[in-house]
Amino acid sequence: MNHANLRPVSVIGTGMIRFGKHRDLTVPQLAQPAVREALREAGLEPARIQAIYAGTATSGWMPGQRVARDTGMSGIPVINTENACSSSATAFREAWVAVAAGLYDYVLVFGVEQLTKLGGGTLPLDQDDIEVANGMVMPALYAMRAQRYLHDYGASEADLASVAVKARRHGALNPDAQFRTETTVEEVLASRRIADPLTLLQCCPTGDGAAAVVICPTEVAARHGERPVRVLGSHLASGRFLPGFRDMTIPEITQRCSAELYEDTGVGPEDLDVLECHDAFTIAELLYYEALGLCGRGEAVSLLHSGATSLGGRVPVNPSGGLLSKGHPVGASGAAQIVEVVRQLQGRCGPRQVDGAKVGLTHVTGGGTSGFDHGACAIHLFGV
Amino acid sequence: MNHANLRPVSVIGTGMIRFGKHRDLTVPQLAQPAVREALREAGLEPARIQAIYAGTATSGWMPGQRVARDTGMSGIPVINTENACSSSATAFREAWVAVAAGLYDYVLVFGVEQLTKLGGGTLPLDQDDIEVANGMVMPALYAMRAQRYLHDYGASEADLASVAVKARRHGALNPDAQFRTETTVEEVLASRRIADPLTLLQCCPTGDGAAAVVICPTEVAARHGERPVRVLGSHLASGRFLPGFRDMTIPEITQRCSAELYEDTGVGPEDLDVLECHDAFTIAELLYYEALGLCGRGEAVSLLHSGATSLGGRVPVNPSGGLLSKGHPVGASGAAQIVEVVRQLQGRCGPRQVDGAKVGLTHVTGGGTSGFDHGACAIHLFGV
Amino acid sequence: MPDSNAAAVRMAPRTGRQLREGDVAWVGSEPRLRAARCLDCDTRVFPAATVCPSCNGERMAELPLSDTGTLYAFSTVHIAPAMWQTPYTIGYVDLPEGVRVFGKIEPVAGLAPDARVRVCLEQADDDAQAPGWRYWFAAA
Amino acid sequence: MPDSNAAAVRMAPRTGRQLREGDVAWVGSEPRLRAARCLDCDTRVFPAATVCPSCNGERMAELPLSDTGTLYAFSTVHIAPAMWQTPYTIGYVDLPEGVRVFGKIEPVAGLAPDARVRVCLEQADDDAQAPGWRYWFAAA
Ligand SMILES: [Zn+2]
Ligand SMILES: [Zn+2]
Repeated sequence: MNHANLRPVSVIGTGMIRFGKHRDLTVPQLAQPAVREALREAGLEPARIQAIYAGTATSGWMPGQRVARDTGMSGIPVINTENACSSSATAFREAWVAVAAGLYDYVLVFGVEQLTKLGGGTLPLDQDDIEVANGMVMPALYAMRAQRYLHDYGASEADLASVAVKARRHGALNPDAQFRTETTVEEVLASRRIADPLTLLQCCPTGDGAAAVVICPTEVAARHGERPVRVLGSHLASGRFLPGFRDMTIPEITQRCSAELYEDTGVGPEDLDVLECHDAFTIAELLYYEALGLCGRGEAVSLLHSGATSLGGRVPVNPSGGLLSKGHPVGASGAAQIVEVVRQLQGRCGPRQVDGAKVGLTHVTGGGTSGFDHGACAIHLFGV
Repeated sequence: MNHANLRPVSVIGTGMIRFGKHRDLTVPQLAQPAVREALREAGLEPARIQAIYAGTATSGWMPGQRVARDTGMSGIPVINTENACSSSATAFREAWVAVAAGLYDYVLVFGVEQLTKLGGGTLPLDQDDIEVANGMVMPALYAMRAQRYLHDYGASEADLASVAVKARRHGALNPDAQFRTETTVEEVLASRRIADPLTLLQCCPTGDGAAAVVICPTEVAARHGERPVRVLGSHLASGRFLPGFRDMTIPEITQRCSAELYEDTGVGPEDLDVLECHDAFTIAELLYYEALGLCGRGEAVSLLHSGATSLGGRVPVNPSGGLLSKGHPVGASGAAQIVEVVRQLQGRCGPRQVDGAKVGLTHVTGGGTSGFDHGACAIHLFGV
Repeated sequence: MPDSNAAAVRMAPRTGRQLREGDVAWVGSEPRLRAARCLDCDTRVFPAATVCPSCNGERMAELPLSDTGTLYAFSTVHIAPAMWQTPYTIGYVDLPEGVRVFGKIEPVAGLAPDARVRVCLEQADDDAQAPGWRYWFAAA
Repeated sequence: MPDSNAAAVRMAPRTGRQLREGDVAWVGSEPRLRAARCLDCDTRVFPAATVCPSCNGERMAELPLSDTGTLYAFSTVHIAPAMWQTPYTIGYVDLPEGVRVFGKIEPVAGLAPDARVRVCLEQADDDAQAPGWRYWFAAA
């Protein structure tokens, strides 16, 4: 990827609603408070926004326009993107390209999803896929990765549960989290079985939510808000077809996407002060520690137990509570990760603040397809 | 919009399948022949493609990845866009931005839709919209525009029907068209009533389809294929909220989007040799003649009857047969319009060729929302 | 015209979205459609919104709408989703307050663009939890 | 082991997508899962494809799969879409031809990663128009 002609871009406004079950709202009603908060933080009237990028997976026709309609931003280009769990991270990337290329100066990105409208249970998957047609569901895919990881590295179900305990400990400090109470390893293991060895409290909850950010060229960012956060890099990848006996405890797409981004930006995993990763299930966070380069193969459990990835540790992961505790309204999650990391770098996170955080990363992936690790992965780097 | 840093971009490959009812295929199976044809025309192995932009409205999770999976393009960034009828035109625009900005050199764009999977009838609309909740359907929206246009300008139902007759005359010459037989004014008016005054043959048919193009920087385009076609401009707009007693025979979004594009590029309606416009219903084509500046207010019927917009006339409109005859698989239509105009500018259209066409335009809009003309409009200009 | 009014009520088309109590304004003892007017930019919207769709302002005042207006355009629909009984007629009516309202029209005989039409309102209890109102248009 | 086989057949899990005739290869009189091998890059895929997902080549040869393999990982699912009766067990099995196949497992008692499993195949006529095959895994 050639960045020669691209302008530096910064985030100048963030907004989100508390994730949870909001059955009585419409999709635009979910998104509007987040959008209005992001505009307010950026100090911009709606009329200053020149384009909107909206990410969502299940919100029907033109969700971006339906939100714009009720927030005074009609007439401008609106691009709706879908990439499963990476939908709004993809929207952010497209917005970043447009601003970096000089097409627009002020762009709004938001993600929204209303999973309660789907009636609960596991997400509906593509029935043309042979694995789905034979009973695959997302929790089972992660459950098999977990089983194999435990088998290969001698980890225990209690180790898995410890990821959820950390997530809930962080989420308890986040007013925007769906779950705001702590839990214990015993409680996690005793919760309802979903797909062995994963129990209910090891799976991200079903919920609704929205998150938004406003970006602009770095050269004018200082005029807006108190502490703009620079976008250091943006990388998007799709899964690579891997025939044969691949190691399913290696998230190929995350490993490759992060390696390419580190190479592109010169920022390495050792430079990270804080990150939000795609902990849709407990095992996922452990696998992503390794794939993102925070530790070596088979070392994730030690890293977790060392406290390095907890608040107060060397590189806190998911200070927001992550998908496990903050919630995972699919299309909103990528934007919400960006909101969290930007606010961390701005030093605004109160009791869950990572002290002195200067460099942060957001990572979202997902979309199961037979023969692939995942359908999409988007990783963003931010710095102050 | 600032174009200072953007590289010129050209289309070097096109592909599409015949539109129609393909109930037995999956979405990837619909798209693959179009994608493979576009790659073949571009003379590129799949591994040369650096990113994919997929446009569709109703194809479920990550359609771009599902198509890429089976065509040897895994691993690269895939962006799925939705903008109702403008979905793949929006994908094309995003791809154009990325190539123009220098991120990628070879990018695939495709659109796909399988409307037969929805069970037929009018398209499902957003039930939160108060007009939809009170019985609005898309044909009725255009029917009311038609009624008012006939009332305001003294046109007749036979004038409307003449648009369909022209579309079917053109479509009869296009092997990729869903309808390939001619019709008459009498037959059009005698067909089943849909939403008065519109009859069945005045409404685009339900169908499935796919279309694809490959783009690259103009500086390397000459190495690929026989006659690359340059992208002269790309413009995307969303509807503007218009309270009060607006004139619904003026397609506000199309008028504004085309005016901005003409201003941006210095190309005017008098420069056009051929265009594909969004004739989802007969009245639409007449309204778009005026909105795109091919004639003045109230002059569309005269322009049609003069033969200027028929094959052999001054500025043939919808030589492919348009949505009325070629078909309108929503998300595929924008890309299919680009395929047609590119092939026209390459002089490859056989009996429906517009002689000596040098400049062409594609126009797609749609997405009904109360208080707005439409949700999105994308217009592209091409030249050789 | 109590008789023709009663007939119209009996023929009231079922609408998918009932108005809520808050969508109706009272002019004396008469119920009227309730729009909103932006105190900043004078935009008028129906149904009433709490945020102005033109200027994003939040100073919105109640605007009761007249009960007669002018038909802008209409269409009788023969093909529609299964939830609707076809044919039915829908149209846009321009009310003197500068607001165009969309709704069903019944009866439709003799109507043409620019005809005078009346706004009919009745209480609806389709949804026992949230009783509301139903409106439609008829020849004036 | 005709007895245990018969038991397994009776317990055959219903799968959402039956194999088609073309998904089964015959080794002598024995039906086997039919994969495909790319003659250009040696990629092997199940179900068989006509285009190679690795190199996009179209020279694909039939590759009958063995009827025993090694269990890579499995999970018993307790929450699933309504079309499935829970709990059920699914897993990945590695076959000697270098192909990993996903499917249901029954019975599941005593299984662990790296266990030897058997591929069971039976003719299915769930869909009278297109009779096909059903497969699942059982302990070897
Ligand atoms: Zn206002
Ligand atoms: Zn191959």
